[in-house]
Amino acid sequence: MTAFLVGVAFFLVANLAGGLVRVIRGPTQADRVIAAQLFGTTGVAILLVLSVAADSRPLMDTALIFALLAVVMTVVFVKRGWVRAPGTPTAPEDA
Amino acid sequence: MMGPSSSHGPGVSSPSPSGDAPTGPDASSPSPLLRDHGERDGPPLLRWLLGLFLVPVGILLALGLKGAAGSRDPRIPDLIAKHLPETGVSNPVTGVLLNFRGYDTLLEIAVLVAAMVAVWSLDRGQRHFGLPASASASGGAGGGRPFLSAILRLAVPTAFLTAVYLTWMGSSEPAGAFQAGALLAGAGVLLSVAGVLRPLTAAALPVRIVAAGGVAGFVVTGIAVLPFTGAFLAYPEGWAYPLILGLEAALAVAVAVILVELFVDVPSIPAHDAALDAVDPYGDPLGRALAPDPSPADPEAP
Amino acid sequence: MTDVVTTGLLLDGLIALLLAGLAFRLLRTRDLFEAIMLFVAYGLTLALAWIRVGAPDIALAEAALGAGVTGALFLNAWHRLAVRAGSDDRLPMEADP
Amino acid sequence: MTLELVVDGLTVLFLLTGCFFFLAGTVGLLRFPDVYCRLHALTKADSLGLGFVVAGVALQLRSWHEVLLLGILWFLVLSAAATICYLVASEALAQGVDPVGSGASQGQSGTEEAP
Repeated sequence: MTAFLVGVAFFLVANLAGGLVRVIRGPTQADRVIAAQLFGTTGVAILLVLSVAADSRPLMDTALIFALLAVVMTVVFVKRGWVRAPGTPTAPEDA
Repeated sequence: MMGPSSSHGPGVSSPSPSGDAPTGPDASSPSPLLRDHGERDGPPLLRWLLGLFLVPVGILLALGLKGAAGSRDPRIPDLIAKHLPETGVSNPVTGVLLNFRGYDTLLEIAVLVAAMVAVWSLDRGQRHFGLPASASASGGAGGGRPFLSAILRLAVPTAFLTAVYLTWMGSSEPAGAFQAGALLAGAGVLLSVAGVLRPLTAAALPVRIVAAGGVAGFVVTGIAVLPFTGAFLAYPEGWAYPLILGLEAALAVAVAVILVELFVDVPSIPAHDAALDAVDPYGDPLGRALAPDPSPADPEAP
Repeated sequence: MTDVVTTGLLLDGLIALLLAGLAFRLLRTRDLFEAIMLFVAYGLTLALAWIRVGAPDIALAEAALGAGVTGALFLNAWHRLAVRAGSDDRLPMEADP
Repeated sequence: MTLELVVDGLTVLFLLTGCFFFLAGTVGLLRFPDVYCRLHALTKADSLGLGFVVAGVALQLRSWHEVLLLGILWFLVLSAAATICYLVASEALAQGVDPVGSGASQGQSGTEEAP
């Protein structure tokens, strides 16, 4: 069972690596921020799975903090991340 | 839903054909920091030499790290385990940080206070309390306000509860004041960025008291136990647990306040104030912040 | 039992690779906003790494401070730079030749 | 004994389903054409995947406190996802990011200005 749980965690980390591509490619800032958000959501899942695998309660608290901070990050982005500068890319380009 | 888009009009949605998209926006970006094209890089030869130089440095570091990993004193874990009951807590990390090595934590919080004072010295004393008029211009809060306040109502109390829980559990589980303080600061940042709460400037006495409270609590406790135990920060028997818990609570609040103070300039960002730029930036900003605000109720920045 | 060890090693290796990739891209990119987002992702991944080496307190601190508060601080500074760049002001660093 | 086996089996099932939705979310994030579609991938698929993971994990817990904590956690993530999706999408629209199908994908963007 533990091996299976760690395997699930492995799969989810591999998922994160996939999401990394979207952080790098963008093209808009919103794309990057939702990809970073993916790190938060998937991180919560990974921590929960690992907390059962390691039978460790503090990991669950860490998961709660991940969830809370994902909110902080994104709200800060929505309020601060957009700038109407002439250089801001606005159109979605085909990825 | 359609509010934000209609208020800005179609002119904002600058159409850019996908052909020039990768290079077009870059070319017009005036700030070298936001996106540069490498004009400020050194000559290629120099960069290659630097890279070559870094290879032996990396190898040296790796070797040093390998050596350091083995040289840890093997008696330390046993020593900690043996004396843990005396610390009044059951989490070895908290025991070390707040009992065996209390002065270490004292210096940590002192560094944070120093950082906060440094940020205060950069604050140009612009104080428009309340929500800046231009906040919605950059954040588009008009459309999202009910949603934003809903998530604030959910996340902020949860963060607060979790912070209390983390402080409380710090004595027995891996958690503690710094983590709780950081989480509390996250809630504070959320509130200040959303425009609900304005971080108080250096002028606010309560902020000064709370921020200094962490250091002060440590020093006062450390000196107060001197007559009983004869050593700085050596807690008397039986008093360790309540003292540590009290110090942790003061630390958590102090860390949170200090971290939120790093955002002291947040609400004034969109309202870039040319008049303040004209003021000599090296001339006693704290003193100016202490002086009465010339127009405290004026929400509009020039 | 060895199953668990092998899978755990695979997981650790993948996290290490992800960290190295994130760090490399973070240093190489010329887009400041992308760098900030990578920094946040790096902080969250590093918290996972701390969990794997059995240091949940540091993982907690890394997630809360490294990813949350520092990321917000960077975004804030980025916003300030971008607003100034968008206006006609010269940047502070360009003021003196 | 058999009960434990059933519970373990359910956990495996839930976790695998959760993994599937996470995979779907990542594939959507990578393959969907614009921000608005990608928001669906992130907020719907991942939230559902997390729900399955929470269910699978909750079956393995021994105390009700922890199950309650997990429930709160999932609720928080769900509400955060809903809010974030709305905020990001409305901001993107306000910033002039054209949704696919509104003209941008038909060769030209900004159909309003086209004669």
